[in-house]
Parts: sequence; structure tokens; C-alpha cells
Amino acid sequence: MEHYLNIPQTVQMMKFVCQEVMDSKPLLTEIDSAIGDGDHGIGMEVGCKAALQELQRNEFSTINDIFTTTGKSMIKTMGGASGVIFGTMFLSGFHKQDEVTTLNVETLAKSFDTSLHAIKKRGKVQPGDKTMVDALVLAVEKLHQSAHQGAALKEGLENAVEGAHQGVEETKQLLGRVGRAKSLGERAIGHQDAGATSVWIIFKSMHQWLEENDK
Amino acid sequence: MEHYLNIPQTVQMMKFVCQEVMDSKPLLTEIDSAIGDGDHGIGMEVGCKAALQELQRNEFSTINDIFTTTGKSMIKTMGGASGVIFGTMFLSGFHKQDEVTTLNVETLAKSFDTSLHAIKKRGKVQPGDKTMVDALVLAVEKLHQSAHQGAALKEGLENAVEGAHQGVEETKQLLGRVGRAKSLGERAIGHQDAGATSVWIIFKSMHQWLEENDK
Amino acid sequence: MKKVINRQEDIIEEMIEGFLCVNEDLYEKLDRGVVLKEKKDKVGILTGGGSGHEPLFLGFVGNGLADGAALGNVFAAPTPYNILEVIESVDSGKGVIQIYGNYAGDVLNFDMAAELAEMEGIECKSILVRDDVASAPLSRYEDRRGIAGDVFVIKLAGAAADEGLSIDEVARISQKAADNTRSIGVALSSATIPGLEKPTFTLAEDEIEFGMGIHGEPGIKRTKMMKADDLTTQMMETLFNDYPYKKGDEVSVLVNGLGSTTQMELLIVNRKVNQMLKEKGITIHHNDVNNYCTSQEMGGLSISLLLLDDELKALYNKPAYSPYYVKNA
Amino acid sequence: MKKVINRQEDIIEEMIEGFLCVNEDLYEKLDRGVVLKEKKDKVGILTGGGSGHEPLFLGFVGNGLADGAALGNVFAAPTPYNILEVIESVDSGKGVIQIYGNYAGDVLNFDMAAELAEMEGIECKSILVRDDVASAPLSRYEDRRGIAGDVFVIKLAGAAADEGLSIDEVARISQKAADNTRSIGVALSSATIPGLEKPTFTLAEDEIEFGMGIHGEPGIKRTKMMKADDLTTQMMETLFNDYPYKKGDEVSVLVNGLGSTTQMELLIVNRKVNQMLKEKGITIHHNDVNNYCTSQEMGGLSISLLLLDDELKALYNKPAYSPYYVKNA
Ligand SMILES: Nc1ncnc2c1ncn2[C@@H]1O[C@H](COP(=O)(O)OP(=O)(O)O)[C@@H](O)[C@H]1O
Ligand SMILES: Nc1ncnc2c1ncn2[C@@H]1O[C@H](COP(=O)(O)OP(=O)(O)O)[C@@H](O)[C@H]1O
Ligand SMILES: [Mg+2]
Ligand SMILES: [Mg+2]
Ligand SMILES: [Mg+2]
Ligand SMILES: [Mg+2]
Repeated sequence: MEHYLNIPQTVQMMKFVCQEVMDSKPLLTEIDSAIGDGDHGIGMEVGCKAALQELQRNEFSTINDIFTTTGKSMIKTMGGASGVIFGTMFLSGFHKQDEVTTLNVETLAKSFDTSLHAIKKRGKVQPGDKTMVDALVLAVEKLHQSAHQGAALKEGLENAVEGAHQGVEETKQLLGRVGRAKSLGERAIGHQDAGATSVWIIFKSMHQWLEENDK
Repeated sequence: MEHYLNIPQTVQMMKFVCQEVMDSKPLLTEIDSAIGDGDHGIGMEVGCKAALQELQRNEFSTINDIFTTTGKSMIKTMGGASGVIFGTMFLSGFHKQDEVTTLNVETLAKSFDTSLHAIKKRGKVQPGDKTMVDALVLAVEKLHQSAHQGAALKEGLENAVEGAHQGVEETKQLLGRVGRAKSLGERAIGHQDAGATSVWIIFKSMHQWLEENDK
Repeated sequence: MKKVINRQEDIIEEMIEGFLCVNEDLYEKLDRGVVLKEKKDKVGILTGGGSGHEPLFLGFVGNGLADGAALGNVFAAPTPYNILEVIESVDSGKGVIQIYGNYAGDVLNFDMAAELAEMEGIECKSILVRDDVASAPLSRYEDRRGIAGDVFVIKLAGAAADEGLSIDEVARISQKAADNTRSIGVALSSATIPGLEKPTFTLAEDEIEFGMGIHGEPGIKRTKMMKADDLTTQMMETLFNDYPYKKGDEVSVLVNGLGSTTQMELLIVNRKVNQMLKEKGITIHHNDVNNYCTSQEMGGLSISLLLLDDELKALYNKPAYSPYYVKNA
Repeated sequence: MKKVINRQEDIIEEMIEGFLCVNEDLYEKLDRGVVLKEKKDKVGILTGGGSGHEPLFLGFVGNGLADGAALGNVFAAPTPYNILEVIESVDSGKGVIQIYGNYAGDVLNFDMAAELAEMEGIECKSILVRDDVASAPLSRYEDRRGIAGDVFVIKLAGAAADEGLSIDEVARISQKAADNTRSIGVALSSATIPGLEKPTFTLAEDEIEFGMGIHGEPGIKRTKMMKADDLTTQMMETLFNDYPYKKGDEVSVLVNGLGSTTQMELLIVNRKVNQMLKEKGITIHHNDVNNYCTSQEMGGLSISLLLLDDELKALYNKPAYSPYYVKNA
């Protein structure tokens, strides 16, 4: 496989991501039940199901299209905090940005960086607030490093997964400062953030798709 | 002890009966929960508590007074099917009957027989309907036999307890035909009737009081 | 089971006191009852029964509804003397109609109360509600219990009495309302009497009892949990089998929650109820989805149909008010 | 946990359909929302949030109440597009006020909806309800969540809009209503999201959580179950400590059930609430005891106080109607 994906490959990868997130519903439910209200798994399932349908239905002429379609589907169908936040994660990095027809590490690093800023602004959160941002920020960092080192996409994603995973682990030590974990105080310690877990699952399944389709 | 009780003794005995029934609340609750609505223990407790208060408060000049006071307290405070039924059990045998100042087997046999008829009429029940009547009818039979044989009160009550107990056992084999066990059909089989159990407890504690106070 | 109470023996008193706070202008407290403060020169309407089904019965005392309610302990009929006190209070010399569900304990106590009232020269008629079609087959109609259908009968009796009709007329109409009301219930989970530790019955996590009564009386069958539409279909078919509803019939519909079943679930059931009635060409005059006749924290619901004719419809439309049941003109 | 539903993904749709059956004349269905059929020439009042709290929010769409509600999945804020659809529908050119509880998800979605609406030239103001005094200390008022107090704010906003006031005036009054509303809740048992097997949290048989939120958010403390009067006293004192209520103040009181707690228990609590307010010389203008803002089958309740001034009182007294909330003139 090349150092980049073309449009049909990216669509395939994103479909796989949606499917994997949907399959993680029980895990996400359990995590959100521990320090949230238990609906994160349902929400992600709803959003990914809608995105999957759109990815199956549409023809895409740019990579931007693929990601903005995914993001819009989520904003349109999910609701909850994660609808806007995860919708923004897929949408903002490619919406009103230069159009591209291939996906490589640079593009991924740049676009998720843009999304990260949009999320921080929308959600009024910073790293350390025990949200999905804690996973995303480290994933983006790893993508940047990888791009810098001229890594292949698969390698870059492998690093991103590692970053996201580290972010998830870090959320365990944090007090919640937004959303419903906020009022838990000390009781939130030891529990990982649900949204951060979703970020990790997203990067992990991107990487897994590349692993499985690396011919 | 003589073959009869005087007024103070009868008051003491009835107070003991009330206390014993109250202490049986968990048992009666459990039985009524199995094939009824679970409130029989509470009902009997309410009624016996009220009767106990009246028995403590009042001076009595006849045996009739003692029993009618007990019955009226129950009707006034209990509610439910058992309020009227158990109220009638204590009331009807002595209300508008010849006044007596001692209680012996004959009086007991005659008065509970009268009550039995009143209950059958009020409750529109017959023996075999899986109610307290099944216990009462056999207890009354035993009291009559005992009276016939010139038995002492304690002996008569011992027989009545035996009759009541047999009645309780018989209710286990019966289908419910009134009240809430009615709709259970076959499922009522194997379960004893709550009201019948109360009748047994009442006679048992009368007898026990005599045992303990037989000097 | 945790219950927010003080002493078990005080729950009825304290409940009545708390109810009176909601509307002190409207109500007056009796020993174990609630009556309208304003005495109206008309046939008195009394309802009552065991407590534990709130807002029934006290919440259905109001204008255009019952004039008073006699309240027993939880799941236990009120005493004859409590009932008598309410009878005396709501009688304005034109007689009193007692509306209550057909339960052994209620019959015993209301009958005795009526006897006591008659001795005081108060005419007293009883209307027994027997809407629960699951409680006995049609051949044993006399044995049927009363559940949420009480609401319809109280509403219509109250409206009829407000018209200034005679006790015989009000009784005739109330009886018609009772005869025209059919309900079917289902239980999903158990109920606990305040002060007792254990529930009166138990249902497994995948089990429901079809036709269970509001005190946990057994129903028609214990069966597996099913989808809302399937459950509703079975419930409606039980009602349709009990009475030959036909195209053009007009009904009022009550979907009633028993306690812990959510309004969302009731509305989902209501959707199917409406679909099925429409398919049969039955017109829905009025549709209510609420918790009117509960059974502690029991999970489950009942569906009640009131078949209307012109007379009942006109009375149904009359305004009524209590804090728990409002019908605007 | 058994729930009477069909497919989890259809519950919101089917609930709305079932709700519309109750009053087809009054309401119209949107994708994930409900609006009044009759469009009024006034500031539009919109409410909404996650579902699962029924009758809130859809049951508070009505005359003199909200003009529309946007509904999310259970415990999840509605999407910006669902909200936008309701905004567009209730706007008559005079702008729209969105009333919702202060939750991260709701803020994100209602904010985005407002941005989209502004792009279409619809003026849109948001009033956030932050009545839950247990959700954050006074020093972090901005963090407080909204619970049953929504009811008061919707009522007053609806009445103000009906007066034909400008959007700024309606917003000012709604904000005052929100600022004047304080609530405190307690949870006795857990809540389960339809479609999930396990409840979101658990409480031991002798435990309660004082101050728990309506999605199971942790409160002030986990403590042992206590008598109704003791619990009520602690709850009222929490409110009294949060605001210096004084003799002569006038309040409306809502004792709200969360789901499986019975009306009897709520009334017993209400009795003590009334006693305590009277002892402090606070006048109770209106007292409501009902299940308005539930949380699935959660056991527990909340107490809400709305502090009234002359302006708010006049608006509070205006008539309102929905099948779940009626205020007669
Ligand atoms: N303001 C925010 N900014 C960024 N992420 C957020 C924010 N609020 C919540 N999240 C993320 O969303 C997740 C919760 O999503 P979800 O459970 O679907 O929504 P809700 O909190 O409305 O129930 C959290 O675990 C967190 O990672
Ligand atoms: N019609 C009746 N005649 C005689 N006894 C009856 C009748 N109905 C009920 N009982 C007795 O009362 C008992 C139930 O009493 P209780 O539980 O207090 O009242 P309820 O049935 O109203 O809940 C039954 O076990 C039965 O023995
Ligand atoms: Mg959540
Ligand atoms: Mg019983
Ligand atoms: Mg009973
Ligand atoms: Mg949520």
C-alpha cells in the first residue's frame, strides 16, 4: 500500500470505523454509566449508523466530502454533547479547507488539528478537562510527529492510536471539569472518559483497516 | 383454675390474644402475600392495637362488653375484608345476646356459633371457600363437642385450637372462592388462607393464656 | 423497598394533610377522608377504597367529580365508620351514591356503611365498578374487579349529579357508565406496601403478568416480555373479545400507568391503541394518558375503554376540576 | 429492566405519535419535536432537551406554555437541526426564546441551533435553567444544572409571551423566573435508559443520594435512608441556606416525583414542606404535587420553590393548558 489512501479506500476505511464504533456500544455505555449518564454508546451508535448509511449511499469526489458527510451525519442525528463534538471532529478539519483527493499523514494531522481547535472553542474545553480532547490532542501530536518524520499513513495512525490511548489513560487521573463528570469530584478519579475512549476506538479502527487491507 | 373465667381474667386473656396476633404480623403478611395482597398482617395489627387500647382503657361489667368492645374496635379501625369479618367474629356472638359475667365452654361455643352464622351471611361464604370460616367452623364444632362432654374451658380451647388448625390445613387444598385468592385458580392450592391462620392464632393464644395462668 | 414515609400508622393521615395543602380552599379533611368544602344541593357522589392507588381516590374529589372520598389503609377497604362520615358529609338530603371497585373488602365495608346511613335516614345507593375483564370471564361478570375504570364512572356520576338529577337517575347513569367501561391491565414488576420490606409478588426479569390486578391479583397468564405493539395488540384483542365493539362506536380511552412505567412507554402504547381503534372504525372521543390509578411502584399499565352514547358523551364533556384531573369545557 | 417499547431507535418517534393522539387538534409533529398547530403572532417559546423526563418537555407545550419542544434521545440533547426546525416553526417574526436546562450537551446543541437560526434572520435568545442547588455551590452558579424548575420558567415565559411583550421583555421575565427558582432533589433508586439492560447507577437498599441529578449525576452526599420529615427538613434547609428567604416572601411550590416514588410519599413530603414554609412566615401562592420532570423509573423526588414578585405572580396566575399541566384562570 502507498503512503496515502484514495477516495474509495478512504470511504471503506471510514465505513469500517463506523462499524467498529457501533460494535463498541456496550463498552462505551459502561464507561459513560460509571461517571456520566450512560448514553454515550447509544449516541455514537446512532451517529455512526447514520454516517454509514450516507457513506454507502453517496459518491464522493473529494476526501473532504467523505469526512464532512460523516461529521454532518453525526451532528444531524446524535444530539447530546458528543453529537456536536464528534460531528465537529470530522467536519471542521475538512469543511471550507483545501480540497484533496488523497489522504496521507500530513492531511490527517492538519485536519484533525483544525478540528481540535474547533472543538476546544465550541466545547469551551482544554486538555486536562477529562474529555475526548485529552485523547485527540495526543493523537494529533503523534500525527504531526509522524508527518514530520515522513512516516507512512499506517505508521502514522499506529502512533496516533498510541497517543489516543495515552490520552484515555490520562483521563483516569483527571477530575471532570465539563459535562456530567464535573459534579463527581474525586469520585471521577480512576474512571476513563467515554468520549476519549471513542477517539481511541476511531483511530484504532482506522489503523486496523489499514493493517487488514495492506496488500 | 375453675371451669370458667371471670371478667378481669377474660380481659387479661383478650389482651394477650391481641398481643399475640400483633406479634404474628410477619407470618400473616407472608401468607397474605402468597395468595392475597399482603395487607392482612397490617390489618390485624391495626385492629388488635385498637382493641388492646380499649381493653386497657375501659372497665367492663359483662363478658359481652369485652367481646363487643374488641369487635367494634376492629370494625372501626381495620378496614379491608378482615375488619368487618373479624369484627363480626367478636361482636355478633355477644351483641344483643344474654348478658353473662363468666366465660365458659358453653358460652364460647354458643357465641362463636352465632358469629359464624353472621360471618357466613355478611361475607356470603360457606365452609370450603378458603376463608377464615374454614377454621372457625371446625373450632366451633370442637367447642360444641367439648361443651357436650362437660370439658373445662382450657380443654375446650385446646380442642378448638386443634379444630382451627385442621381448618387451616384444609384451606391449603382449597381453591379460593371469595376475595383475592379467587382469581388465582389452581395456583392457590398448597397455600393456607391468611384469615384462617388468624383464627387459629386467636384460639391458640386464648389457650396459651389459660395454660400460663392456670394456677 | 425504601418509602418516603414517617411512621407506617400515620401515612394515610399525613397523605391527606399533604393533599389538603395543595388546595385548602377546595377541600376539607375528615378522619380518613376528604370532602369538598362547598356543599352542593344535589345527589352526593362518594368514592373510596384502599389507599395506595393515588391519585385515586382522593385526587378524584373535585368539581364535577366525586364530592368526597373515604380512604382505607394501603390496599385495604376503608372502615364502615370512615365511609359513614363521608356519606353524612356529602349528603344534602338528596341521597348519596357510593362508587367503588368490586372487592370483597370494599363490598363488606361499603355495605355496612350504607346500612348505618340508612338507619340515619340517608338514602344510599352503590355502584360497583367491574371494568377489569381479566379478573373473571364474562360468565362470572359479578366477580370482576374494578381498576382504572373508576375514573370514567366517577367523572360521569359527578357530571350527572351536577345536572341536578334525582338519585335514581344519577344511579342509572353511573351504572351505565360502569357497564360501558372495560379495562385490561398488565404488570411488569412488583409493588410493595409501605412499611413492609418485601413486595407482595415478584416477576422475573423477562416475565410479565397479563391481566394482573392492581393489588397483584393474578391475571390470565404469566408470559414473556414482548414488544410494545405486540403487548398492546393482545390487550386490545382481549377487550375486543369481551364486547362486540363495532364500526362507528365512540369511546373515551385511558392508558393508565401503574407506577414506575414511564410516560414515554404509555405514549408508545397509546399510539398503537389509537391505530387499532381507528382500524376498527371506532371513533376516539377523548384520549387520556396518565397515572390515575396506580399500584405503588408497580411496573405496568392498563387500557380502559368507555363506550359512549349521546347521554354519556354530553356528560363526559362537562367541565371537571381537581388538582389531578381537569376537563375544560 | 423491562420497558414497554418496540425498537430502541423508534422510541422518540413513537412517543411523539402517541402524544399527538392525545390531542390532535392542538399539536403538530415535527421530525423530533412537537409544536402547537395554531401559530400565534408573538414571541415564540421553545423548550427541549433529552427525552426520558416525560411529561417534560413535550407535555409543557400548550396554550400559555411553550409553543414547541425539541426532543433528543433519552438523556441526550436534541440535535441542532431538530432544534432549528422547532425554532423555524414557532417563530412568527418576533423572535424565539429557548428555555432549557444547563447541561453541556444542551448548551452545545442549542447554541449551534441559535447560530443556524440567526443565519436565517431569526432572533434567538436562550434562557438556561439552573435551579438545582445541589449541582454546584453558589460560587459556581454558572455550573448549576436545570431540573424540575423548568416547569416554572416555561409557565412564566409562556404567560409573558402571550401578553404580546417584546423578545427582550419576555427574555427579561424568563431570566427572572429562572433566577428565582431553586430546587433540591433526592434519589432513592436507579434509572434505566430504554434499550439498555443495566441502570446507570445503583443505590443500596438503605441508601439514598442527596442532591442527585435527573440523569443520575452525583449529588451532595450519599447517606442512609431516613424518615420523610427528616429528609424534607434537610432538603428545605438546603434551599433556605442557598437563598435568604424571609418572612412575607411569596412562593410557588412544586413537589415533583422522579418516577417510581408514589403520590402518597410526595404528599407526605408536601405536608412537611408546607409546615416549614409556614413556620418561616413564607406565603404559599400555589402548590403543585405531581410527576412533571421524571427520570425514568428513578425513585426519589425534588422540591422546587419559585420566589414571586408582583410581576411574576400576575403571570403565574394566567391560564395555561396542556394535557399534563392545566392552570385555570
Ligand atoms: N464541552 C465538551 N467539549 C468536548 N468534549 C465534550 C464536552 N462535553 C462532553 N464531551 C465529551 O462527550 C462525552 C459524553 O458524550 P455523551 O455521553 O454522548 O453526551 P452527554 O454528556 O450529553 O450525555 C464525554 O465523555 C466527553 O468526552
Ligand atoms: N367474604 C368473606 N367472608 C369471610 N372471610 C373473608 C371474606 N373475604 C375475606 N375473608 C377473610 O379475610 C382474609 C383477608 O383479609 P385481609 O387481607 O385483611 O383483607 P383484604 O382481602 O381486603 O386484603 C382472607 O384470608 C379470608 O380469610
Ligand atoms: Mg452521556
Ligand atoms: Mg389482604
Ligand atoms: Mg387488602
Ligand atoms: Mg446524555
